[in-house]
Order: sequence, then C-alpha cells, then structure tokens
Amino acid sequence: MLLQEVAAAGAHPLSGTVATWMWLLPLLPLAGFVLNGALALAATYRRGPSDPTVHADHTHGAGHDTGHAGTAHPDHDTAHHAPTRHRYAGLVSIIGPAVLFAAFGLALSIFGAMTRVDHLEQPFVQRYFTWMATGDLRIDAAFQLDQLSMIMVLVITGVGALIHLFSIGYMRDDPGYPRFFAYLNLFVFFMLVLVLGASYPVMFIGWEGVGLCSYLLIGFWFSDTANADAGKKAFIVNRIGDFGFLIAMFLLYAHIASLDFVGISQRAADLAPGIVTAICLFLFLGCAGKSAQIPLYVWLPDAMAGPTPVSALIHAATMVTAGVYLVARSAVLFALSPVASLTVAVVGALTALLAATIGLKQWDIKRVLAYSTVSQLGYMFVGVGVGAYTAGIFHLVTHAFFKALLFLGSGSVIFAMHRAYHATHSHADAQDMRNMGGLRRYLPWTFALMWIATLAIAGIPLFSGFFSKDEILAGVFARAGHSTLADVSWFGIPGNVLLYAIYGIGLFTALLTAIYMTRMMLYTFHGPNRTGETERSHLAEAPWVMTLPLVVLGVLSAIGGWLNIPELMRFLGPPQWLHHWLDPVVGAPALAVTGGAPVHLTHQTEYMLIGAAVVIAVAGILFAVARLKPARLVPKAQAVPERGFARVLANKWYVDELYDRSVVRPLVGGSRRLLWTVTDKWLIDGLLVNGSARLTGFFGRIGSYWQTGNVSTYAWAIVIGVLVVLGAFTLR
Amino acid sequence: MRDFLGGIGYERWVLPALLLIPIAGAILIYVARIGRGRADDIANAGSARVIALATLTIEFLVSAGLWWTFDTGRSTWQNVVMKAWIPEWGANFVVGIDGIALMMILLTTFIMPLSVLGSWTSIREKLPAYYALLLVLTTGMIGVFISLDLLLFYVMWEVMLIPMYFIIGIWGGERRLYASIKFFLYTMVGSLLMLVAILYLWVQTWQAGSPTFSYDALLRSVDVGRTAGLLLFGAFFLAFAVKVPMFPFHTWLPDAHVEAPTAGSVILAGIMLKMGTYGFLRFAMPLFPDVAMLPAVRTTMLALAVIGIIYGALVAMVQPDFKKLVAYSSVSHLGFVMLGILALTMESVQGALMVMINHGISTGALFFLIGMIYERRHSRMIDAYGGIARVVPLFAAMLTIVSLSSIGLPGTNGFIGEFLVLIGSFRTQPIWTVIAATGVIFAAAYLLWAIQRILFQPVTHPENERLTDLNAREVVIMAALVIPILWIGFYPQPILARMERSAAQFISDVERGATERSGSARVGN
Amino acid sequence: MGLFYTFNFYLFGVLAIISAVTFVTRRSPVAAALWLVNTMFCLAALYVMMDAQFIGAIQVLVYAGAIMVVFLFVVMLLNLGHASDVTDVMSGKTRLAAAIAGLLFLAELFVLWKDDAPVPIAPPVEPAESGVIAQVAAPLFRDYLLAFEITSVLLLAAIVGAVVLAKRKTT
Amino acid sequence: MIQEALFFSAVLFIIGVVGVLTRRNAIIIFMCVELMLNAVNLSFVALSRLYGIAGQVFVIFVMTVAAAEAAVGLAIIISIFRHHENVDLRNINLLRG
Repeated sequence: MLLQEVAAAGAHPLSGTVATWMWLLPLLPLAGFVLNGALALAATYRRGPSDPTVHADHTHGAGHDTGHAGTAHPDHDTAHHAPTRHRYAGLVSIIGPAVLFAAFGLALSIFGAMTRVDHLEQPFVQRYFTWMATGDLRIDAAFQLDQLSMIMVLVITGVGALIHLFSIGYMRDDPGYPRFFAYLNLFVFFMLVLVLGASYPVMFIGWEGVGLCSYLLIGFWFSDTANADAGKKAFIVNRIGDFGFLIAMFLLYAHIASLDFVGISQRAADLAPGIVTAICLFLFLGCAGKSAQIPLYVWLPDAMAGPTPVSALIHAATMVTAGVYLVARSAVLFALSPVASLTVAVVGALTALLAATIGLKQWDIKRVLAYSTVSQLGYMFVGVGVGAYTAGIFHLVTHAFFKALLFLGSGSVIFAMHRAYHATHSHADAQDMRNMGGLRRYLPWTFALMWIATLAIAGIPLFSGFFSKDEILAGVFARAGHSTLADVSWFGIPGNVLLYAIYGIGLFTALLTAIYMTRMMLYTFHGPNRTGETERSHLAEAPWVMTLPLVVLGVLSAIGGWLNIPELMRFLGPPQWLHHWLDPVVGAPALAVTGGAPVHLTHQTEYMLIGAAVVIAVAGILFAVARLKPARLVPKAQAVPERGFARVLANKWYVDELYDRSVVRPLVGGSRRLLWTVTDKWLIDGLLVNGSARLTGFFGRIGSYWQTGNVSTYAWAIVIGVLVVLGAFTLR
Repeated sequence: MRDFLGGIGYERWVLPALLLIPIAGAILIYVARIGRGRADDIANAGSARVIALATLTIEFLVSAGLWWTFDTGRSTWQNVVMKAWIPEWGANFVVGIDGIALMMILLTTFIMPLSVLGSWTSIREKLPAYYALLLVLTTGMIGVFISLDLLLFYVMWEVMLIPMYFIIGIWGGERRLYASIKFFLYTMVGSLLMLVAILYLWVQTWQAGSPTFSYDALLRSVDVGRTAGLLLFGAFFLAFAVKVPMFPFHTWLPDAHVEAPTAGSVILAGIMLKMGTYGFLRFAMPLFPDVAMLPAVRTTMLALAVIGIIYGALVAMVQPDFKKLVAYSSVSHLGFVMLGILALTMESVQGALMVMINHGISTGALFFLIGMIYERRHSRMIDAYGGIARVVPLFAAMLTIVSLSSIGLPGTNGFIGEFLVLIGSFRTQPIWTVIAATGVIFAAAYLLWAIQRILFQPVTHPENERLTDLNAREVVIMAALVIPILWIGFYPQPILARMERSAAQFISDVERGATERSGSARVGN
Repeated sequence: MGLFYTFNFYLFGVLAIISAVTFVTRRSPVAAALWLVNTMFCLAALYVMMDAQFIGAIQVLVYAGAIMVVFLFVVMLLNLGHASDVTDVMSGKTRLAAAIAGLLFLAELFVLWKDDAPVPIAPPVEPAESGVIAQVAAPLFRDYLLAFEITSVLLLAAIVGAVVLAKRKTT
Repeated sequence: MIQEALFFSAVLFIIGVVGVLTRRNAIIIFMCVELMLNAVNLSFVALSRLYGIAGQVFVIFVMTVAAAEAAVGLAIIISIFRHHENVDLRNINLLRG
C-alpha cells in the first residue's frame, strides 16, 4: 500500500491524528478473514492423488468408502452423536471477535480525534493508489472519513463486535465454525469499504462484496437446498439492484465526468434536472435491491435461512442499511431532484405498510423480525426521502441496536429450543412461535431484554425507537406544510397531499408495528409453554457469552434516544447532537445546493405529534394484549392453516409466486425453448450449418445417379453435348 | 532489468525467438522419441510432457522480458524485425508489437504452460503428437499477434487452425469429429474470404506500382470505393465474426468446447477467441474506417454484439452441460468486448482489451476446474454433481472465486473489464449499454445457479462422496490463475498504462480514417 | 477438272457411304469388319484422287492391312464370328433416337455449312516435282519432329499396355 | 472437290456415331470409332489441299493414335471377355458411381 498523502489532506485538521490509520479499519477484518479462511481450509483440505483419473477408476471399482471424517455435517436436526467442537474452534473464537474489537477500539479513538476537532468542514480523504485510469476516467483507491461514515463505522464495528461475541456461543457446535467467522469477517471488511469509500466505484466494491458475503452466509448450511436457493435469490436480486447502481454511475460519469463524492458535490449543481432525477431513481433502484424495498424486498425474508447472528448483523443492522447510507451520502443529488426524493419516500412508506401487514401473520419468529426490518427500513427511506437525512440516519442507528437485540434474543431462544429438541431427538421446528410459549420462566434475561427492545421499536417514550421514529414522522409532517417537496407534483398528485398521506401511513404502520411485536412477545414468552413436557426441563438461559451482548444492546436500545434529543426536551440532555454532528455532511450541502431553508415546527405542533405517536404506541400494545390469547395456541404440528385474509398475509400476499410466474418461469422456459432449442439448435445449427452440409450431399447424389458405368450412357452424353454446342453455333 | 535485456540486443531477437522456441520444442519431442519404440501412452512417453512444459516455460520467461522493455511512451511498433520473404510479391517477414499485441502474447505464453500442466494426466495416449501440436499451436497464435504483414498474418492464422483441429479431432469427446470438422469449416470459410480480401488489397498496391503486403503501407494506401470497401470489410468481418464468435456465427463454439480436451478448451476460449476481436482491432476497422463508421454497419454490429451478450447469457442459463454453459458465457463476454470496441471511446476500448485478458484467465480457470472434476467423475453434466463443496472444499473455494471473477464481482478482474466497457460505451451508445448491462444480471444468474447445483445442495450421487480434492499440480495451476484474478482486480493500472497508447492509436486511426478517408500511417516505423 | 475425275470421285464417295451403312447394319462382326475394310479402300482411292498418294498408301497398308487384321484376329480368337443369339443391337427406341440425333447433327452441319465456304489461306499446293513422299516427310521431320517422337513413345506404351492387359493372369 | 469430300466425311462420321449409339457389341463399337477416325482423316486430307501439307502430316499422327487405341482397346476387350464370356456392353459397368 503506497501511501500518497494528497496535499489537501495534508492541510486537513485530522491528517496528523490517529485518523491517518483509517485504512487499518477494513484491513483488520480482512486479516481476520484470511486467518480464519486458512484455518477452515487447513482443517478440511486433504491433498488429492497425483493421478486422479487412475485413482477415480480404483475407487469406483473397489467401491470401498474412504470415510471422509472431519467434515461429517450434522444438520440442525440430524445430531445423533455428541456435537464435536471444530479442531481450531478455540483459535478462531479469539481471532474473529478480537479483530472486530480492535477495529472498534480504533474507530472509537478516531471518533475521539474527530470530536476534538471543533468544526470539521472538509471530509478527510486518503488516496492510496490509482485504481483505474484510462482516458479522462481516473478512479483512485481512496477512503473518505467524515461525520456520516464515522457514525456508520462505529455502528458496524460496535454491533459487529457484539454479534461476533454472540456467535462464539451460538455456532459453538457447528463443524463449519472457522468458515463462518471467515465469512463474517469478510463481510465486515466489505461493509467498511462500502462505508469508507471515497467514490462510487470504491463504494461499489463494498456494495457487491457485502452481497457476496450475504450469499455465502445465507447459504452457510448449503447442504440444504432451501438455504442454497435463498442465498442465490439474495445475490441475484441484489445484482438487479447493482445494475441500477451501475447505470447511475454511468450517467454521473457521462454528464459530470467525476465519480468521487467531493467532485460530485462541487459539480452537482450543473446537472440537468432530468438527468439528476434519472441518476437518483437508478441509485434508488440500487438501494431497493440492497435494502429490500418494494419491488426487490423478496429476498430478505428468505435470507432468514442463514444462521441467526448473520440475520442480526447483515439483515438487520448493517448491510440492509447500506441503501439508506447511499441516499444520505448522495444527499446533494437527491436534494436536487424532488421527484426522485418523493418516489423514495412513497416507496418507503408503502414497503413499511406492506411488510407490517405481512408481519402480523407470520409464525416463524425470525420471519416476523425480518418483515419488521423491511418495515423499519421503509421508515428510514421515508426519512431520507423527504430530506430529513439526520432523522433517517438516527433511526438507522437506533434500529441497529434494538433490531440486533431482537434478532440475538430470538437467537438465544432458538438456541435454547434447539438444545431442548436436540436432547430429546425431536424434529419439531425450533423457530416456530407455536412451539414456544411461556419462556419467560426459563429465559428471564432474554425475556427482559427483548421487552426493552419491543418497547423501543413500538415507540414507547424515553426508549430509542420513540425518538428516532418520532423524528422521522415530525420531519414528514413539517415538510408537508411548505417545502420544495410539497409544491412539486408526483405523477399528478400534489406534493403536500402525498406527504400528509405518507404521515398517515407512517402512523398506521407504527400501530401495526406495536401490534405484531407485542404479538411476538406474547406468543413466545407469555401464556402456557407448548414446547412439550420432556423438552421443558432442558430449556435454560443461553451461556453468558450470548447473553452479555444482549445486555449491552439492551442498554444501547434504552438510552439510544439520547443521541438526538428533540429541541423541546432540552431538559433530558444536549439536544440535537446527531443533527449538529451530521450537518456539514448532510444538512448544509443539501440545503445550499437547493437554496432551501431549514424546516422547523412550532412547539405545539411537535407536542401534538409526540402525543399522537405515544397514543398510537400504547394503543397498539394494549390492543395486542387484549385481542391475542396465547393460551388458545396449539403447537405447530396440530396447528390448523389460516383462512381468508389471514392466509393471504401468511402467504406474503403471494408476491413470491407472482414474481416466479411472471419473471423467472417465462425467462428460464423461454430461453430454454425459444432461444436454445429454436434459434440455436434448430435455426442456426439445423438449417444453416447442417442444412448446407445436407445440401451438398444432395447434389452429390444427383451427380452419382448419372454415373451408370455403362459406356453407351457416356456416348450419348458426348453426342448430346456436341449437338447442343453445334446448335448454339447455328443460333449465333 | 531493462538495461540487462537491452544489452543482449533483446529487442532484435525476441519476437522471432518466440516463434522458433516452440518449433524447436516440438522437434526435440520427436528427437527424444527416436529408438523409444512406438508405445506412446503416459508410461513411456512421459518425456514429451516434460519437454513441452520446459519449452513453454522458457517461452514464458523470454516473453516476460517484453513486459519491462515495452516503452509505454512510443506509439509506433516495437521490437520490429524485418526479413525479406517473397520480395517479388512484396511480402516480408515483418513482426512487431504494440500494447495490444504485448498483452495478448503475455496471455498466450502465460496460459500455454498451464494447459500443458492441465493435461498432465488427462491425456493418456499419443502423447508426443499431442504436445508437439500444442507447441505448433503456440507458434501459430503468437505469429498471428505479432505479424505486421498480411500474408504472414494469414499463414499464421492457418498454422493456428490445423493443430487445434487435430487436438479436438483426436483427443476430444464422443462427437469430436463432428465438432472438429464444424469448427474447421466454420473458420475456414471465414478465412478464405479474408484471403480474397487481402489479395484484392494486394492487387490494388500492385497496380499502383509497388506490390506490398505490409500492414502500414496498406493502412496508408487503402482507398477502395464504397461498394468495394463494403465487400472487403464484409469479408474481414465474417472471418473475425466467426472467430469472436458473434451472435449468428457462434454455434461451433459450444460443440468445439464440449468435445475438446481440457487444454484444448482452455486454449480455444483463453486465446483463440481473442483472435477475432484482435482482428477487428488490427485489421477490419483500421483498414476500412469509413465503412466501419457507416451508421448502418455500426448499428448492426452493435446490435449483434448486444444480442450476443443477452442471448449468450440466457442460453447459458439453461444448459445441462457445464462446458456448454461456459462456452455460451464466452459468447456473452466477448459480446462485451465487441461493444467496447465499437463504442470507440478510450475507456471502452481499454475496457474491451481488459475483458479480453480477464476472460482468458477466468474462463481458462473455469475450464481447468471442469477438466479436473471430469477427470474424477467423467461427467460434464451439472446434475451429475451436487453438494460436493463438503467433499472437496479447496475445489469448491476455487470454483467460487473463479465464478465470481467471471460474473464480474468488484475486486476481481472481471469487474474491471466490464465496468470500463460499460462506462465507456455509455458516453456514445447509452441505449445499447443499458441493454448490455442487463447481461451483468443474467451472468450472475446462470453461473450462480450452476455452481449451486454442483457445489451446494445435498449430495445425491454416492460417487460424489468419494471425490478427491485437488492435488499439488492442480493447486499450482489454480494458484497461477487466481493470483492474477485478484491482482488485476485490485491493481490493473500497469496493464492499462501499457495499452493506453495503442488504444488511442486505434481510435484515432478509425475516426480520422472515417472523416478524411486517407488513413495516416504510424509515425516512423 | 475432268469429268472422269469428278465421276470417279463421286463413285468412290458413294461407295464408301454405302459400305459404311452396311457395315453398321451387319449382325456378325466378321461381316462388319470386312465392310469396314471396303470403306477404307474407297477412302484410300479418294485420298489418291486428292493428290495425297502417300496417305492413300499408308491408309491401305496401316489401316486396312494392320488394324483391321488385328480386329479380325481378335474376333476369331474369341470366336465371336457367328451372330450371337441375343440381339446385338439396342432396343428400337434407342436406335430411333440415334437416327434422329444423326439427322439433327447433319442438319446443324448443313446450316453451318451454308454461310461461309472455307476460304483458302495458303496457296493451293501444286504437286512439286520432289516427289510425293518428300512433301509429307519434310514437315513431318522438320516442324513436327517432336510430335513424331511422342507418337513413337505412345506406340511403345500401347504395345506394353496391350500385352499386360491381355496376358492371362497366372495367379 | 473439297466440298464433296467434306460432305462425304460428315456423312461417314455420322454413320460412325449412329453405329456407336446403337450397337451393343464392344468390337463393333470399336470399329465404328475407327470409321469416325477415318472420316476425320478424309476431311483432313481434303482440307490439306487448301491449308497446306500439315493436314496430311496430322493424318499420320491420327493413324498412329488409332493403332495404339485399337491395340489397347482390344486387349481390354479380351480381358473383359475372359471375365464375362461375352462383350455385351450392358453388363460391363464396373465404374458405376
């Protein structure tokens, strides 16, 4: 890595400080990946014979089983023998989390250095080497550190470290233990590259890298077709999103010939409005792919096939929020195109609503949380869509805390259930709520902490969710009155009507969120236990290595709100800290470029909004407690399938089937029948190639018909020839 | 390094040496066979393998020198060697390289030793003939890349065809005869038309007084009317379109790949497909820039290229045979190259050149891997495998990395090429580029689906339980291919710098030629 | 040109045609051969009347004498003399077609004949005093010597060929 | 007299052609070919009175060729006869394509 200190960075206030070690942040997880990967391969790789062909014939012939030990793979439910810890489990358990905690420590010290610098205007960009330079395209391998990426780094390394700690316990008995940590570290590396990238292409490395890691991790237990399919589906849907991201980059390059954020923010103003809207819409297509928004959200619920820590880290806290980060990072562009911003907000709201409705009727605990994530992501996009970037990022951070807590909580529940079923060799589904019930007596810590997270996500005051969700709804309401968005029309619908509608949907979704989260808590922890008599004795709290992260996340979910306390609650602590922190990156440039004024509400409207939100949250919880009767639930085996509207929700509005029949099947079938057999085999090969071969054959046969071998035939041929020639002469 | 090579007059003898070393190797193989009886299977003809490997490694080391001595500043031909060949016709043995030829030579000499290593145990009979053919094939290929005389180019083009015909025809799979004949006829028809075009050009120069085949002279003096230009360009186009292969002319590729032995497929995909695009870059477009720039001609070629991308990807998705799948993926990748060349911006042409190199490496690696499991399981059908990632973890890791590079994941070499092609073509052909970009999605679809059905999912066939993992030789091959995949992915700058000048020269040749029709010669020679 | 000369010329011409016709229609090969010999004699007469005395002599000697004798010899050797029972002639239809072809041939020649009579290029050769044979021998051995040698090689090849082909295989 | 000679040669030639086309016996066909050659000789000699002695020289060459051809032809016929017991053309079609 040849360090080229760019002159500007030299003068940068951060250049002297520990921030210069910024490149170490991604490098640490990469080192973790390399080490763990090597350990994984070393354990399982056994060198093949020098002459495989001969060897192959022997083994088939002799038919004896060489008995590949070591990688015998106990699936979830085929554990007949005592779980064997992986040879290098100890070593890997140290490398994996240690690398993350080191990165987190470094991130904290850099954060410290940044806070000491009073008002950081310019981002701190470090260029290492020119990655691609042809013609007038010049992309450097460069990292950019500013307030926004600092927040993201802290979340990624912090929550990541906790989740690594958790997975030491959760994945303890898995034979692919080092491989799991290798992929997890690789994921954190790519996520950091995504966040720290100084230009869109460098960010794109991280963007597709995290897609790769989610593919590898979702399909971690690949010997089960469903998991492998889920992984493949995730990657391809992400890839469709990446297609949008690519087109956005090409548009940017074609029109302002620069792809790095600093360059774009300078030249964004001279982009034509149509072009800016196109760029932003394509960028949003990318976000929809990565952050599971309509229409590309279908992969996230299936991604639950991966191990729970993966769901917590990738599909709750970090990767799925990449889309929100992208929109925040290109705040300048989105500010310039109100139509695109409105689209983002509308799609966000619709996704939130749709996912919340589906969440109501899901039985798998992880699917409930998955749809809740899609819904909360919808909220974040509403936030950044309407221009309240700080609110969006704030909700991203708090969501990372309580959603990671919820997932890890469900992880410890599943771990306990699995251990119980494992002990009694039963094959019941360890993730289905109908087999749970009344677990508060057996998992007290998890129960308490999960309630904190539920209250947070529902929006009960003083918990982190309340502050961030309320901030978004306030942002929407404020801009509904008068703002650049309000007076632009979106496909005929005037802006302000749209914004009020979005606010309404937001409130209603908050109600649904409160309902399905309470439903989950009731069915899992309250009411009679449905796991089964013998298993009940085996239900116990997970080891401390799994519960400790839960506690830390619990604390963070509770006090997360203090990050950005609204104005009128000054009594609680320093108000709007995150707002001031992110202003130079997201606030000022966006407003400067559009010449808009910061929006604020009168105090009584804010009180009114907060009141409404609190009422909604409490109503949701009480409604769920009143309506739902956990006692009447029966274990999954005897459960009767729902009917009517409940069935539609349980089957996820049949969206998967719709996609399959409208896109996948015609594409695959069409290309098999139409493209391959018809055009390739029949038309080109059959008609032209072999056809011409048959044609020459045909002429050949005609020729040989005349060669009868009989002399008189030849004599006649000669005479006829002569007659014809002479005839020609006579006609001359 | 540069001064040491300069000292021994490296510039003057390197290119002829590159042509002669393989021939010497081939002869040595047969010399070593004298008095060793007729049996030519692995047991007692192993020496042929060793000699071939040694020769090709020397060839690689000699050609590696070019990497340092290549002067990125000069836009004229370098390491030029001129010998009289047939003075009466004005045909000389003129060889020289520029950025494009340099990279193609290095790709060839890099892949050839690996292909010998790849067929170490899979070729079991008639070894001397096989390895001699490989060596002659190397000469043919390098000859095509370095010849600056059209007649020499044509001779080398044919020298390259014949060994490949035999390699597919003798050591191939079940339908090898059909495949090799089809391959041969397809390319033959194209190249005969090209010969007619070359002779037509030659007659032009002959009537104008001094008959010559030299590329630069023709570049300067070619001034045929519009219709003649169209016909000539058509002839060149057909010859190279068959080789690329562009959409309608591609049906020989799947058959040739499926039936060729591992090394045959690797060389065919890795290097011989680049002959077509190299032909466009060197001969078809610079010689007839006005015809190439005709809107009708350019749009049809663009259409064929983009159809090739989508069609190749879609059809690859439904192939039961893994080799056929990779063959159709090659059609798709080379569609990108053609799109890059036709877009005529600096980024897109450089991107096209990068895709040519990267495709050589990643598809070559894919074929090696298929060859390896074919040696163990004797089946190329995707469904014959399943869940072998648990049984052969290193193989699974390699296949995943190479597939990701073929899909074009950022951080691997595939991305560099495709990104540059698309970002470059977008500036001049936005609509075509957007359509072509969907090819990126299908690429992910077909390859991931394939490796999922092979590596993941439960183990269905009992034989897969007894598969053995890669041995030392195979690890060396894969390491030699995976390292460039990652290295080019993260640091492609040296390659781009070396090709920059030639790409600029190509664009100016075509654009200036198209405008004022009298193609200007390269400065000095 | 004396009346006697033209009369004889026509006489031998017609005689040649008649014997040729009968030759074609004879069943037995021997009879056919003899009629052919007769045609050759008439032709020899015509040659002599056209001042090609040497050619006439050669005709009688080589053609009628040698070649026809060989034919007769072969006919006798394979005792094909008697008219073979199976009809030695093609079916009626073919014969009719052949006749039409012949007439068509003749008609075309006649049409071609009408428009341009052969115009003499070289002066008509009057019988030089240096004797008949010298007239032919001089060009033969001077201008066409090479052709002459080639024909000798041809004859050699023919002889060897004939012997090899006709030899009874002693395998 | 040249006109008449050429006329006679044409008629003889046509008789030869008709002979070849109608007869089935190999020997007879051979003789017809000889007749055709003689017809040609006649026209050669007739025209040599107009175009110089070369005509007659050429007649000599024609004769040698005819002799050679006759020799080889008859040898073939003998070998065919030995194989087929007759020289009927209909069943000699070894060279069928």
